[in-house]
Amino acid sequence: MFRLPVERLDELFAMVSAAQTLYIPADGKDSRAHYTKWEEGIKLSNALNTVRSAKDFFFPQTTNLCDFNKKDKEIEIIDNRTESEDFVVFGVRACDTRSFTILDKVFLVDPVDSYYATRREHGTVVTLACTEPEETCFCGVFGIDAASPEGDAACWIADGYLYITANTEKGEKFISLVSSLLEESSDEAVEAQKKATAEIMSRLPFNDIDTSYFRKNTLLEIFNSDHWKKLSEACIGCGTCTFVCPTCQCYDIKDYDTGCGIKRYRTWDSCMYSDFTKTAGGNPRTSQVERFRQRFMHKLVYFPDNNNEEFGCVGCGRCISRCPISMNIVKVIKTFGEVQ
Amino acid sequence: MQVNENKEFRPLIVAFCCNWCSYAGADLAGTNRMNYPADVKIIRVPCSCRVNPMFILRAFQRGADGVIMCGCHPGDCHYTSGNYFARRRMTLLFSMLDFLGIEKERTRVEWVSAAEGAKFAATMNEFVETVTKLGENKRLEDLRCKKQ
Amino acid sequence: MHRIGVFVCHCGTNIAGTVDVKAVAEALGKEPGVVSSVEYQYMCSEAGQTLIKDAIKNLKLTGVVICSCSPRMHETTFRRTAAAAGINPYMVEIANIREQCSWIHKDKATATEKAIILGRTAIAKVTLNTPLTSMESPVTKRALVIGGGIAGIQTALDIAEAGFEVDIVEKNSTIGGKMTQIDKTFPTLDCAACILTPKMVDCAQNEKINIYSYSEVESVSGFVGNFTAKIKKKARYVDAAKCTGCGVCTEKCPMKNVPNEFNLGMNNRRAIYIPFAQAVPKVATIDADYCNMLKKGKCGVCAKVCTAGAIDYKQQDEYVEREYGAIVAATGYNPISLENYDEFAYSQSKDVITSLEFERLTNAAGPTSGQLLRPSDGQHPHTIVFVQCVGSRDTSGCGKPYCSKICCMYTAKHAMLTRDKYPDTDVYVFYIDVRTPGKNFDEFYRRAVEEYGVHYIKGMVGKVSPRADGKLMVQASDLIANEQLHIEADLVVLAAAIEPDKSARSVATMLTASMDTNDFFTEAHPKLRPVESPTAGVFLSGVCQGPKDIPETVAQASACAAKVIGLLAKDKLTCNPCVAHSNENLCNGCSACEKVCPYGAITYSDKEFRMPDRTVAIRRVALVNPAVCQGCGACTVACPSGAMDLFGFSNKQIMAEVDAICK
Amino acid sequence: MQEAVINRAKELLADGTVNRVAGWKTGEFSFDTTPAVFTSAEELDADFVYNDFCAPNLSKYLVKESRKEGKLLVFLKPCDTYSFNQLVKEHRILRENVYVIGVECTGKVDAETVKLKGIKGITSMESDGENVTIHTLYGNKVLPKSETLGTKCATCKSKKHVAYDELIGNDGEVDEESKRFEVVEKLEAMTPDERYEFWRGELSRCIRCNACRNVCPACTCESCVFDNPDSGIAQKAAADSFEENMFHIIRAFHVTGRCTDCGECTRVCPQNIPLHLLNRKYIKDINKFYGDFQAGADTISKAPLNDYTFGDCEPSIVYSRGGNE
Amino acid sequence: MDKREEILRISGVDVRKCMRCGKCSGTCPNYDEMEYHPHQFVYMVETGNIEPLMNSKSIYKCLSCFACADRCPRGVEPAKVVEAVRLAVIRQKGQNHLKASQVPDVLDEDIPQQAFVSAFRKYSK
Repeated sequence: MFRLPVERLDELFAMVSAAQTLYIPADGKDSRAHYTKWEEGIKLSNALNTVRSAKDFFFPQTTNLCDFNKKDKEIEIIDNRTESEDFVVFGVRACDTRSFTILDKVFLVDPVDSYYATRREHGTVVTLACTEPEETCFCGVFGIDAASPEGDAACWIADGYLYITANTEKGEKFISLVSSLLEESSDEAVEAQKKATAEIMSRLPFNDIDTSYFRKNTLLEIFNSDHWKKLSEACIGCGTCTFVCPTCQCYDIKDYDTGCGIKRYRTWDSCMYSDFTKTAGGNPRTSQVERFRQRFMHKLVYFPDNNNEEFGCVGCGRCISRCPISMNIVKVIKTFGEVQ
Repeated sequence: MQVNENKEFRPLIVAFCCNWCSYAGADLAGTNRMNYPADVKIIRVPCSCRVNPMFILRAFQRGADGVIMCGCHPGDCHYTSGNYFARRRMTLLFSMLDFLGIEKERTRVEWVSAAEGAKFAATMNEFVETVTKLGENKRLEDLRCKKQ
Repeated sequence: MHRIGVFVCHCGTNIAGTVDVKAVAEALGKEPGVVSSVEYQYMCSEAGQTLIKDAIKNLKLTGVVICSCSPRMHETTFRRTAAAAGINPYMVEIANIREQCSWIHKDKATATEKAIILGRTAIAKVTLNTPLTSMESPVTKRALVIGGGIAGIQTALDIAEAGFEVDIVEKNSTIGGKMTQIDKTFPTLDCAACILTPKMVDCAQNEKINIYSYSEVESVSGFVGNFTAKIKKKARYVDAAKCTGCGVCTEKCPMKNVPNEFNLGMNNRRAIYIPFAQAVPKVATIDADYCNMLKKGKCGVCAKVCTAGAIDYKQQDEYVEREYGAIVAATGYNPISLENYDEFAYSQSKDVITSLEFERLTNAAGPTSGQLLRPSDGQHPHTIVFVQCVGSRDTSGCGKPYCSKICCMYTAKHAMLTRDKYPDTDVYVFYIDVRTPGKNFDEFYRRAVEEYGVHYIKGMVGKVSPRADGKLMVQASDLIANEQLHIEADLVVLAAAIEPDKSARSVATMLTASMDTNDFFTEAHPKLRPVESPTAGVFLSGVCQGPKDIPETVAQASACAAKVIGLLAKDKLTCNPCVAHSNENLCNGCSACEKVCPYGAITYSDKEFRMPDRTVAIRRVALVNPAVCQGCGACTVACPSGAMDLFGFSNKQIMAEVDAICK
Repeated sequence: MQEAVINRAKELLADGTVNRVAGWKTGEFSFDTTPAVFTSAEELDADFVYNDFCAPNLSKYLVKESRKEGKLLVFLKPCDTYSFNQLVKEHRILRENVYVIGVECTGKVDAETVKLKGIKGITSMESDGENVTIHTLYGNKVLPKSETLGTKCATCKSKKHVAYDELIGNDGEVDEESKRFEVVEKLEAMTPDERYEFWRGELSRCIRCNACRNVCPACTCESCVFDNPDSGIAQKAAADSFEENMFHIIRAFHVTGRCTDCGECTRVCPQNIPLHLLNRKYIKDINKFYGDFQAGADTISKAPLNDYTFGDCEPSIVYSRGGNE
Repeated sequence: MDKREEILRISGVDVRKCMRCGKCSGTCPNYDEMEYHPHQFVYMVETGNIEPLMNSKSIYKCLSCFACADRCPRGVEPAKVVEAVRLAVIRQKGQNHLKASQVPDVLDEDIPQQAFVSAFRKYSK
């Protein structure tokens, strides 16, 4: 465990950004936290979490996959990928950190998504422990400890110091990059903070929601449940929940004719949209109930079925505070849980 | 946007002209051999009320530096009321562009009758000059559509 | 796959002088879809057209782009050429490289570059063109004329003359309109009745003309060539077929105190009446508001005296539905109400009258049998003041902002006739301007001044105060003498502004014909199509379109008839195929398109749809009638969902043109 | 209030006037309410709420609901009634299938506004109409209700119900003094460069989640042009700044003269973009250019873009405007 | 500012709307007392011939009854023009034509209420 006084955080950021691009959560003009490229004067936000999740760094909302150009009768394919530079994301919370593991299970299994893989390779994730969780947090339900985040390196801010420890090789590299600023330290303050945070976590309203229903009952039983209709009734079919979600990974591929060639894009898509998975033959999910069900079945049933019982949710709570009509995964889990 | 060899900026202007008055006015300008810059390219529409704000945005996206819409004088519309609707639509569209901080001088509506060849040429000369002064359209461009 | 042929015209040196036509043809030949690109001296010549036709046939072209003069010049020519070669005429696009390129640019390089871009734009458009077929609709060979005044009568007579059937719908019990109330006509001073009544009789006797008197149009549906109108024949409690018009009932009816509207309430008639001697049809009508039999069930005198047995107290409103190919609005006018003009004391004194009342006072069939007598005491007036522009040219909100056009002339007529018949009378006319544009009009006015000694005073009357002795004190300014005048008058005549008849508004709504802010019908084009309304198949006759005097009304009525005949003479109507069409799957049924359509071409219907979720839903969707739509495209922009599009100028086509220009 | 509302709903259900009730349902927290349809007295008793947290506008749901079997009872706040009227005018709601009860509204508390005051971990809130008591994981706090209102309520245009079959509570007045155009005026007073910077800053945050569009009662298209690959402007996520601008310009334009200024777009935006300012700009322009017009105030007037007068101002009015107009 | 502008601004009247019908002067109850009549006020202001109006007693002779304004078919409101000229004169002199306290002395008993009120309007700034 190393530490440096919080006042010297800017020095640390400056040193990192001299070598690599550094992103930290900083308050925007809208007084909310957004990941921002660090430069002189950018301050670390006090907010618990950013509006958008950290998945953007590895799986951005739009990716220009390739271009096509027509030359006479030939079609030329242009791979316009530039080799990703190394970058550091600082201040990622435990929940978002876990989301990378979930995304890895989608994009890094065969066939490997090379766009995602490159970004993962080049990115170092430096996490920051939570001290003041929000009422919407329920990461604990998925076995995440907000006070001891994973990531390449983990940080705690306690008693005026930033404590840091490496979890991986990349993390060690990061520490050695800034080692001149750090001093060795004991982990007493960190341990104390972990205890305090754990106490708050235990008081969180969603700390004890029970997800076991989704593992005990069969897929078809859940799929055919009457609850979906009632739950989805108010859903307006927007993509807010999916776009702020750190684990939603669906995308669409679109070609765009710029007038001087075709650009092929990968863009996030939302299973809540009426045109999601729309094909020439129509749309397999024709109503909002089905679309709504798909999202939660995916997170709570299909994903764990295929990935060693691991749920596709990290409990970050973004969808809870952002849903226009206040319908969310917790309500879904609770509704089904009540049946037991 | 077009840049010729000596890098002098030439704007790209899209002009929507209604078939009955302004397009005929543009023809008359030609018949009378009145000069205006080749930067202006005309699209014929049946009536100014056919011009969808979408078309104007599209032109800017694709690299136009100025868009002008010409129609019959109010009261003279071939379809009696088309230009009245167009007038309201364009007023509000331009107002919104201005509200978003996009140079308002890049858009224009001008009423040109079939007899006003001279007015058509003068309007185009003046509009090209205005847009040339403004320079390249930066605020409403789509970088992807830039010519390599 | 498209097979497009490009044809670049030299137009002698008109194009080739400034545009390198070879380079243009070569460049355009490389565009996607283009299989042939050639240039030629004169594309519009016989040889040029043959070149195009051969290429279409030999190369199996699907689309043709011609780079030449303006499409306004030769689009039709080249469309015909394409059709002759066996492809759809709407698969032709013209790039205007003469009027909009070679003639305005001097530098050859610039002009050539622009010509290529214009050609490329036309190619981009033609690849999205779809074959269009002109629709045809049949024409019902019968016309409906709404309003039976001189305008309606003249229009009907002219249409009937051409051999088509015409129905006149008149809301009053006789046709004839305002002209029946007028005494003499300017500038010839012939008697109105003498020239009008023969025409009324002609109408009645013409086999092709059918008069629905005492009737109103209830509703109209359909479109040009195919209208259906529902006509309400109001109950007149007299069987028109039996009534001989003998008039005995109108003399025996005991209800004597019904204000006679024909004489503007200046005398009374009975509850059963024939408005005037020459009425057409000459059929009695019972006024249900005054008839004791209808109100209280007591009386029945008219039934007793009627030898023809025509009285039918149980008669009901009757409805007739008929089909028409064309409809003429001839709804006419009325003088405005003068209640806003307190200063002229119209409602305070019986001796302040309107010009139309003055007509009745001088008419032999009027309440005074043609004697000019003061309504209050029946005395001969010695000083008469005429006030012009009462309510006309008034933007203060009390009156009408427009000039009523006829007042100057009829006032001169009144003044002249008064001086002629009663030389001992002093006649003053207060005017703002005297407007006499018309054949022999100014001469007529000058005669009133010079030969008849009418006092024309430039200035306006400010106030009329009735005095206890019956005199009217007229306070006015004489702007030329710059003094205020105080005239003791016996009679004051107000030239009230005229306004469209109140019924015109509902007629316009039924016909989806537009009106201006003054409720005059709007013409299709103010200069070039003055007797047509913007709604196809609806025509305008008389004052309903704007103030007019009798000669002008008759001229317009005949012009209107000519337009109607032109339409009815056709067996089928060919419609412009570049019309709007709605994609029902996208339509919200919000009515935005309908509100901006100047032709009423859009209707709505509830249709059953199979929804994506396999349910069946009933949705309100728009439907464009291609026979009525003129293709302006207003609806396409009003439609938020993009359901409305225009054939020939579709969203995609125009955007493709934008893209091609900006490429 | 809530009790009166529930009782009346039960009565109307019981006497068969309606067969279902649209209202709000309490959520996991006292301050998160979800629109819901209730079909029985039991359901109403269990879940129905009407309090200072019922912000969602229910009128858009009626587009679908009014086409279902039987009559539906809906509770509408004053601002919702404008949306309702507008939708009736556009034939989107079948008026005869809806029984409208107007409910009094004194402004709704917005959790986002409270959180912006630095209050974290809110577990519940209560409002007594004057003050809002906020319970958090880190202690309690009391704020005057006026400080907790969302944007839509802080600049409320009218507390008058413009459409209803009956009212519960008092009917208010149109607020002629409403300061709703203040921010628009502030922006208008800026230089074009400042305005450009401002809007880039705001619109660049847009994630195209379509929440604004999908919640908007004016956006009820069967298929939005942005979802229709045939429209030529369809897009899923903005690939560059042009597409960000384009979506919002076109959307604002499509709802011009139809937007009732209900403020839902800004309320639901997960990125807190003040989208309502675009719509208000149009409302302000329309009022100024074509005379005062309030969309949804009635069901017959022509929308300003579907109407004209001969003497309308020319588009050049935009060039002649100075900074402070 | 030139006098014409000043008068137009004070009165808020668009003198160009006048169509020279003379109804204002035909209406004026105090016509004979006035050197310049209502229609002349409008015309002279329009042509910029303002000095004679300012030096004329007519501006005080006007009864401010507003009959001309009410009757004007073009909504020109000549009374406002007269009043504006009067105000221009009073402002130029920097003093009221009469002090408000003097007004009762110059009035007789039979004067209509309206005239009494307009006297205050007329004679003071």
